[in-house]
Amino acid sequence: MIEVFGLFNYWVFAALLMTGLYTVIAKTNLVKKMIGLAMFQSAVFLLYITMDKVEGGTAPILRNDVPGQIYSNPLPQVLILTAIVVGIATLALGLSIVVRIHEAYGTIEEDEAAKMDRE
Amino acid sequence: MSLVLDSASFVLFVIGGAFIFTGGLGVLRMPDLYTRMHPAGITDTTGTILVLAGCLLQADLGLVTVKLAAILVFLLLTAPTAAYALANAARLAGVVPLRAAPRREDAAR
Amino acid sequence: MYYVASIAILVTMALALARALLGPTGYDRVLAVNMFGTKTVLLLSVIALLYGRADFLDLALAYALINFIGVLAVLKFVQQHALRHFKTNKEA
Amino acid sequence: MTTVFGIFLLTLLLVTAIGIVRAKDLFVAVMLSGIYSLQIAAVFFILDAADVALTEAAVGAGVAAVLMLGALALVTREERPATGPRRLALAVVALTALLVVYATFDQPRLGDPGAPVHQHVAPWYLAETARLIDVPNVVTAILASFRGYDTLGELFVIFTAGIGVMFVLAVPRDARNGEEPSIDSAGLRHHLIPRVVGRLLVPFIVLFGLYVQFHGDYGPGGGFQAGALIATGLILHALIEGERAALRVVHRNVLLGLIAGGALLYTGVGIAGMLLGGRFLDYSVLRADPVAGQHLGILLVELGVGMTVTGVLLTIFHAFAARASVR
Repeated sequence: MIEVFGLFNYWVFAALLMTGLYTVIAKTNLVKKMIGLAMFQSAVFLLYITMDKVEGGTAPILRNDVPGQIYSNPLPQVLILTAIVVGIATLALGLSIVVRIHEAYGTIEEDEAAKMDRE
Repeated sequence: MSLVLDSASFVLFVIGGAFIFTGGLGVLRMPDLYTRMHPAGITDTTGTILVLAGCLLQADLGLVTVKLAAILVFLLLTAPTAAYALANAARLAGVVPLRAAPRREDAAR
Repeated sequence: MYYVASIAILVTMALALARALLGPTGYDRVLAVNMFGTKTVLLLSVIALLYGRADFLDLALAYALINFIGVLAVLKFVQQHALRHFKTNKEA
Repeated sequence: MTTVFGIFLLTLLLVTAIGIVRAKDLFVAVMLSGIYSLQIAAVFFILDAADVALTEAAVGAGVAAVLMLGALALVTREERPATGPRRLALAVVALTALLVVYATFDQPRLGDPGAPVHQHVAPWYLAETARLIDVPNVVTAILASFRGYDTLGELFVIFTAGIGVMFVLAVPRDARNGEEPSIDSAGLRHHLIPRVVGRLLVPFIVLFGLYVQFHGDYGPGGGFQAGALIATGLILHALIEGERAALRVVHRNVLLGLIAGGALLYTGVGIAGMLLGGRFLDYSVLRADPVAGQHLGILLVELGVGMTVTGVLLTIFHAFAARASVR
């Protein structure tokens, strides 16, 4: 089982990463771009959390009642835990800039705003 | 004793799972929003009660029981509230129930 | 034993996701999101017991407490929209 | 068996992601993002990352949806049909995808105990936490003590993002006070059922947030999750009673105090360690017994994190809401 599906998580990571990248490149709508960026970010979260899993392990909260318990790796979890909250704060900052762009240009399409700049 | 508890929670899980599955099917198959809310409500109440009751029988008495009971109570409080808010929002936005709409095309988005 | 419940929940999640993708109105999707949320609560509780780490029920509890706030936000969003529409209609 | 559950959920996750990208209506995209967050939290939980799943739950279920809808209320909801460089984008994405997938074949298989990640410092953390810090939750121990410097940096990123949103969306004082209270800011007062249930639940959410804050050493939890949960509870209050009433309960200055106070508390604990003869963020010197010092340091530092996160998330919410009422 593990042999066949051992890489599946990484492939899903790659697919999510590419979906996010495509959204950021191809879509002109700025809110959509922000959503794509968040998706790209969560793909990276998935990569890190996939790496922390140890076969037969449990979450790294020590328990004294089971001797010889294997624990999953806590380090990637620490990195991602903080990154999720940082992610929402930066998403909010990005959205607030989108709101200001909408107030100034009346549109949230990137190319329309750029065209107005040129005129 | 544990055999009785195990088989009781197994039965609860099976019935609860059946309710949840039927509700999911209903949400997919029902013709419009307001009818779909009904099967969704089944999964949110009956299915939840049965599955969490099955969990409760398995858990050791103590903090775990309290937490499971709290989950049950909060779900039973919030799910109908969410349904109310959803129906209100849809009505306010002009989603017309199927029978009330003169023609299907008129049902606004 | 836990597998019966988990599989039923997972299949229902897939059905709810299908409804969320099919629409047709935005509110069908809200309904699907809300239903997906309660199914996640159940799945997390069942898996916490399956793993034998019942202290992880905190997660299911968190979802049970705050999952419906999204729907309230939708109601507020629609209300603002309707109000603005009403205002502009009156001015016109 | 749970591996199969994970694979099933990941497949659903992919379908959802494609649905988000294809959605023309941004409201629909936001709703699908909600499902996406639920799925990824379940996947994190199955992959043994309970703390991360709790963070995703606390942030994704309430704050993220409210924030995105708050932003959508200020911009147009429909996405114009794309005219972007689609061919070029697809080509770039396909090329990058090939590279990334090629690279995954060098990755260790899921759950392989011999993977390089598990050989470096992680075993040391797992082995030494009980002796040096004596809290069961190793994630909290690393977050607050072993790698407290990193967390301080992350906290200042959140701090800066909060300040940034405040500057970008600032509303002039006269515009805020001059206008008569519109129904926009009256919230959902006239909806009886949400009002009753919401009022009942707000204290429970805040209480649960406090439990997560102070129980974080023993179970999944800590300042980040607690901050998000408490902020969600107060946002629920604001949704029901309207922003004005909410700001009367928790004043803007209180929020500013929370943001700055949390960051100051964290830094202050670090400097206190220096003054007592240790290094920056070395908690062992705070008390006579090094382990007790660690406990005190972690408690204070997590409290600082919780304060700043609560303050920043609430400030962001109010910034978006205030912008809507002046338009």
